[in-house]
Amino acid sequence: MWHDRPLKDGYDVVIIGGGAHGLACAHYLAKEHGVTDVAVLDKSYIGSGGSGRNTAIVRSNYLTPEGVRFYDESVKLYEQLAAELEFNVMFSQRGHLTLAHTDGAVRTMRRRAEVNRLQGVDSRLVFPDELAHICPQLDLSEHPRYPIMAALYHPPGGIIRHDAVVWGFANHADRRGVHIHQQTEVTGVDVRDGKVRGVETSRGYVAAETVLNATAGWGSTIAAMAGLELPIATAPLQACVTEPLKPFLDVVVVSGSLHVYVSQSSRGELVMGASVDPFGSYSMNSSLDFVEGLAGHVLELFPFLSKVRILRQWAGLCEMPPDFSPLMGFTPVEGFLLDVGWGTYGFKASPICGKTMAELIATNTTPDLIYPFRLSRFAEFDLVGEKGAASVGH
Amino acid sequence: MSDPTPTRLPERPGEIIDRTRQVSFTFNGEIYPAHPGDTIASALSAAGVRTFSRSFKYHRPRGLLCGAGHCPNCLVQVGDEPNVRSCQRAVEQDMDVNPQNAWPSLDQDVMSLAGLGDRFMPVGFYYKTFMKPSQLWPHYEQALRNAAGLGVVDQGTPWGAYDKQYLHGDVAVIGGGPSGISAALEAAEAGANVLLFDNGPQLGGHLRWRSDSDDTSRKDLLEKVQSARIEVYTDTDVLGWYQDNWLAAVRGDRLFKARAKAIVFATGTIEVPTLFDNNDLPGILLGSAVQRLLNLYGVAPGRRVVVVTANRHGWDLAADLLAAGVELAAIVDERRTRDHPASVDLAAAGVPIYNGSALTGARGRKAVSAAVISEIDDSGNPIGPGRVLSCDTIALSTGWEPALDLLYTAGGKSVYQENRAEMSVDPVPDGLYVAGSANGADLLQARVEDGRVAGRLAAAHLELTEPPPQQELDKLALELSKEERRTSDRISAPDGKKRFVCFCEDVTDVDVDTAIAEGYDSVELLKRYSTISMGPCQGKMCSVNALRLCSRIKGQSVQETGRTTSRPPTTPVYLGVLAGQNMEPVQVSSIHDWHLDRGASMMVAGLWLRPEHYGDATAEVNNVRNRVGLIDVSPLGKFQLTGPGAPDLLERLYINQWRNLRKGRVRYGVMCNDEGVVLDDGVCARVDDDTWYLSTTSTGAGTAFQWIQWWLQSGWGGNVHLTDMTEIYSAFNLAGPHSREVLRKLTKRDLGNKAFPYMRIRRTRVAGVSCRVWRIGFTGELSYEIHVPSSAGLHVWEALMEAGGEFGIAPFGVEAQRVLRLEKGHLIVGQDTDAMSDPLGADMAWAVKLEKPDFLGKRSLERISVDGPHQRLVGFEMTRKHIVPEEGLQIVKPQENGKLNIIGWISSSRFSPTLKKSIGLCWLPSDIGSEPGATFTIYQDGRLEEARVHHGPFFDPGGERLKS
Amino acid sequence: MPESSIKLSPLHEIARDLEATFTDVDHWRMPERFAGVEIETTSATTGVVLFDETAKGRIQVEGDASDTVLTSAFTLPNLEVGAGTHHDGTNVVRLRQDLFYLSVPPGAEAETIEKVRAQANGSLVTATDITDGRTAIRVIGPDAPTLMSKVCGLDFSEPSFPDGHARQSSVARTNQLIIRNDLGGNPAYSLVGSRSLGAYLWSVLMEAGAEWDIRPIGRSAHHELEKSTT
Amino acid sequence: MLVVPCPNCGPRNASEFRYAGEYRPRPHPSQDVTDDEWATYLYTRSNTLGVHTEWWFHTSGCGLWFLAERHTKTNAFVKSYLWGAT
Repeated sequence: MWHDRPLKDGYDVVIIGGGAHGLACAHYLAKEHGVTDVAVLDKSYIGSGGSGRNTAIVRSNYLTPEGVRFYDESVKLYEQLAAELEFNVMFSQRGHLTLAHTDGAVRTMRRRAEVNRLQGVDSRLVFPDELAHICPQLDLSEHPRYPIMAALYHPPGGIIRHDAVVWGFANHADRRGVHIHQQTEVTGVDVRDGKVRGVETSRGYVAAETVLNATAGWGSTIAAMAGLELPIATAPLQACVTEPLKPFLDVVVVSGSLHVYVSQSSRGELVMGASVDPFGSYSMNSSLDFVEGLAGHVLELFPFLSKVRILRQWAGLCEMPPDFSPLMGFTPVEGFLLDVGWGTYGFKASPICGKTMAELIATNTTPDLIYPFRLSRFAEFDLVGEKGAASVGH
Repeated sequence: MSDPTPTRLPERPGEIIDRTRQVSFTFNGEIYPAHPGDTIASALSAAGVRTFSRSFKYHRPRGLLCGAGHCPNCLVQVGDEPNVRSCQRAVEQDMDVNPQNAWPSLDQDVMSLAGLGDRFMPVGFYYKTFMKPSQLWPHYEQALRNAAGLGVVDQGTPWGAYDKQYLHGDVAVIGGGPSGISAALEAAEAGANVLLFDNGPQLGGHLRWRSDSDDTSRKDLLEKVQSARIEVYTDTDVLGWYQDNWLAAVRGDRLFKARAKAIVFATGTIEVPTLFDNNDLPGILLGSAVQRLLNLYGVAPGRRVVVVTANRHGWDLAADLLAAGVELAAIVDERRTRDHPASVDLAAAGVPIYNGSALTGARGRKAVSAAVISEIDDSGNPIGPGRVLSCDTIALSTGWEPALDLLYTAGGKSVYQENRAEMSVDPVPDGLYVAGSANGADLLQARVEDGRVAGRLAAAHLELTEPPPQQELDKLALELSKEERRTSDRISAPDGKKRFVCFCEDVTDVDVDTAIAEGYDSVELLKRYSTISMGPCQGKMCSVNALRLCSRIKGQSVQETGRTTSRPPTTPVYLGVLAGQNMEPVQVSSIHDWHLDRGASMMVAGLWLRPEHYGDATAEVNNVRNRVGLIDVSPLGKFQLTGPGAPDLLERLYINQWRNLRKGRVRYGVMCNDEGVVLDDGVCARVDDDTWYLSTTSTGAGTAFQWIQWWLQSGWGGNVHLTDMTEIYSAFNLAGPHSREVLRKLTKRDLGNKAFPYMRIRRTRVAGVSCRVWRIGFTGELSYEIHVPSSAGLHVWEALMEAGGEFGIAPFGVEAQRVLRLEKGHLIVGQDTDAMSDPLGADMAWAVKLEKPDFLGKRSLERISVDGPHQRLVGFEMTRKHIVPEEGLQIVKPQENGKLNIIGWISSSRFSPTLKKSIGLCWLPSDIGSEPGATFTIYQDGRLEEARVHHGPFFDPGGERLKS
Repeated sequence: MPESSIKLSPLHEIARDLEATFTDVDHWRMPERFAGVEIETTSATTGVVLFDETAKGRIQVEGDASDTVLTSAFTLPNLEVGAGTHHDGTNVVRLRQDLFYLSVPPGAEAETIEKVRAQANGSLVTATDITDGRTAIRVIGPDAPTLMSKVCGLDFSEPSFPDGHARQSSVARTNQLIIRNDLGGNPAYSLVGSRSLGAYLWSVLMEAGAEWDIRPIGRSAHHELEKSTT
Repeated sequence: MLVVPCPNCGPRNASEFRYAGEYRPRPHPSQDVTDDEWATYLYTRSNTLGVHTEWWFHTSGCGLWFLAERHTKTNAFVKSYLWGAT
């Protein structure tokens, strides 16, 4: 477990954001680079932000080669994270389906299947005859308004106990000397002649030559403290859960055109989500139209769920970049680093983000794996191709 | 089943069952009787059944506890419906009710052995085990999953019929108890339109089953409601408050969505169980549950009852039981004094009264057999030896928690009132008011007065009346503060015995202690780690005790410890109700039925349904190439620009030039955004000096209209109007060598090349109907696109089909059109282009007029044109003619190390029946793409297929057929 | 325009399947009656009915000067946004400062457009015949406001949506112009929207109105109700 | 459900509208705009926590585009107006 430590007046590295990304970075800094004079600051409890609010889906079947390579590394790390952290993160690789309901979506799924295959990621296009075995609960008839035409089947995809990932990284980072400070809000970033010197917090000034902004939803507000504006817009992402049911749904089901996610947790609840809210906001209120729209689309896929009850709905914040890919690494302010812009796909990248950001901090060079996600790509007009898939499918 | 002895009592005043009639239903395979008005729970209780279900983790037997639909203990399966709260579901004839989560049977549940091993399943058990060896984790996981969940989903359940209704009111009152009714009456009195919601079958709240009030007050309030301007919604649960006073409420299969300008929360209270050893045994009920059984259904909770209390409600209950002839083993009150009026009769009846005492444990294996009580010191800790009282029922009436979840989600801040040991909200957001027992009022008169004041304040907020004078508010506040305390905050310190804090998730006080010691010491971390309050009751039964326990263990105040976030819904709600009536819009053309009659196979195209083919797409292609075909392209986006400002607007929106286009002429155009990405393309015609008529792709029509309106309404709109004509014209494309001969039979206009050349538009009367006819051709054949006023669509289409009979006319669908356009090398925006494609790369470089002063995308296209696009969209042919690579396949370049580098992808690909070989479009690096004949390899099913670059149309490159 | 009526409403096949008898109205073939005038008028005055009102001329007039042009073309009172007027078969509704919607008796479209253009004198006013792009379903009866509140989020109570007024909003997730014009003392709302969505909207309204035994009415029943209004 | 104040139709449920992000005026074409400035216009967002100006389109209503000032945490609207009519 992690302990309450005294807040020193300076550290080598300060990580803003005690979620899975920030804690993973602290873990790998200590474990792989021996950098332990590290403080992870969170304004609330660890895992209170995006890490505690996502629908915990893990997959790597993206569109671009650089996207697929990156997320595939993350899945591989997740596969032995339980052993590495001595904490059962309950990574349940039960298969992941992305449904296509239009000919355009089928084309995009095949594009992703082919790119995945060429990157050695197990992911292929399946049609209703095979879908009937993979997920017999789906309504594969012609009856729905948007009949299911095909799906991208990705066996290594699945779900994970997201809080356990946060706690596992926190335990290990703490054990290696990293300081985890909860209820410690960063209120200012001290930048003098182009270099970061430290941060103002609700518990006083903390000096540091390296400050990593690893927040979800608050990337812009923290970056603004360092005088930077970023290419991201914050929007709420909602989810909900049903009453616990005897397990019947094994695979994770995502529908591109209907914008809905469904998976059954290890406790028997159906965990469901959709796309980001229709308008940008920092509010984490739930909305009725979210759960209404979601219910209609879930019943299109599984009509027999009409008497299953929603138990709770919640919301988190996410940041949407123009090319559906994160902002990682160096910024014009020396020492002020980014691991933000994670849209709706941040949690599944936590281990590999921690690992690559730790390497970047320790070696002061950008690892190849995350070079495509550099902030400067926008001014270089070299955006990541994930945008291509987004405009057509989801 | 233990010997069930019926506990139905003789008729009770105010009971809501019809004793003259009898229904029957099955539970756990056995038939049970019931009266109409009985709930499943009341009928089973009347038959002496005590165990309803098995708990989630330890599979312990669970029976009725709250009687109000809050706790998980009475959840049952009713037919195909899981997780039904049997205390809220009325019995229907032949209902098939079954216990949940019990295997092999409710009585003998093997999994309850898990309960014996609780030493092996402490809090966070799952996280600390099953990590190694990781290969075995999937097998452990399967075992854990099989033990998970409560109810069973029946995959044959029909979707069912549900619907929704919007409601609008000035003041919404949530809760139809005495305070809610008086708030509604006061607001209506002031002229407000009032919506009054109550989840009971009738208004009255606990006046219906609590005997502390004479029945006259209930009847009197109900009469006044009838006459007032109040819309009453009973059997209606308010699920949630959402932004801008948007309330969701459910009644049966209907979801109400209500907006109110002010809201009064008269939501009452939730009775809080107290902690003691074995506190989850069947036969342990909350006092309010006993009073409901007694006074609504005429059912005794058992034969020998111990009442445990810390307020007047316990004594009222004892008096009720006494009056109903139920044997009282004892009444145990934490407080030292016993000044309650009922104490005299109880003592007279020989009922043992233990003051200054508390319940420390219950005994029994499958149900309660005895209560263990002991005296307590001033801070509530037991002193001296316990006393065992044999009984079969324990009624707990030691405290209440105001039901404020809705108000918390509405932004109310929770403040713990030490003197009352209950939560309150302070400040309450503007326009929202809380009243009655939810506001801490306990005596009936105080609840009615508090409601009246809240109703007045709500009406005053809407300036319908004056707010109540200050001294009236002060008088009320004083009255409320003098009320006798009704809630004990006593909580026993964890000492190793098993006291259930959370009934849904089987979390004990020992688990809470352990979790806090392991570092999960904030209420939110404690909740996520122990899963306390994450079950079906969402904290109604456990959050108060968890909070008190957490505060006691950490030695801080309840306010410092804080609450976890409240979230909707307040009551679990069907997906079916949330979905409501199925409303998925469908757009169809004016000749939709003709297509269906003709046997067309329809495809989804945005919101439209369009014919994909009529049985044989290849035959349709050949028929267009050799004879004449007709396709319905009605979904095409069609817009009109009017006014002298049109040319300027077009010059700025499109990458190509328009100013010089003469009347009657047509030109192809491409629209980009400022990133230089292709948004849409289409043809545009100048039909008059100041009237332009442009088309867009069908999928892009809606977005194109909004896009153009955006620029037009933000500075580029000088003297020009944009009108959506998409649905005004149905559009039919007559294509093929005989198309002119067919059309000539239906119009007098000269269709020859001199009078009506290619890329022209003419106002033409076809089959007696005035249409706009374009001489354009996506298929590459001589063709006329006829835009017909939609009301005459069928008339003109049928006339064309009839006129074309002698020429072999046949309809063709989207699939044939895709082959025909591909044979001409035409791209489709959205298929061959995506959100990364610019016109320079997408084979439209000829259209990019950088010399124009300004157009959307110019700055980005200038940058791209400096060193040219990295990738280009070009045609390709396969070395092995018959191989057709699926669209989406990747183009790869083998590396020395054998790896395959992805350098491009196939966007369009078909076998061309006209050319007898496969053709397509693909994205390639510019160096390869710019070289006609250059070869590259496509990765298909694990092997590499060679292909060659091809520029320009595959068929009739000179375009003679179009101009024939 | 050839002699035989060739204009069809998008609800034509639905009416045919309901075995309606048809009549001709200025080249439109529209349902004359369904179950019978008696039954249809009774339902309209006791429950709720649907009437296919597609057979009307519809004009959209856009332009900053459109209010002055229209007031002189049709001697109209000054209309607030959302307000409308009725006289001799012409209904004018102001949708925006610069946008009006007119419905005229079937066949009067061209003449109306000419009248408007004649008054434009120099200012840019775009008068467009949108008849063929729209379908109109009139919801009539005492239960009409409640039926509407099942498919549209607007407040249909008297003060917020008085007779003669019009609102553009979402109905069953489609964009509709809702014009309230009571008929025979009964609330009545004309839903004017895209033609391609006509059949969908009709089916949603019929399903939502089932609880009041909703039924379609033909022109003769509609005529009876109109007579009792004046 | 959020209520959006349409300058023409009055307050309506947000489901009737399309949100189109924060207002970022387009650089006038005559300026010689550097790549950095152009990329900033295209991609950078102030993403303000507080009151900012944003675009809305009344899809199911009057078909007007309008600007609105809204607090991005409370979602409270300050005002809304047509372009050019601040």
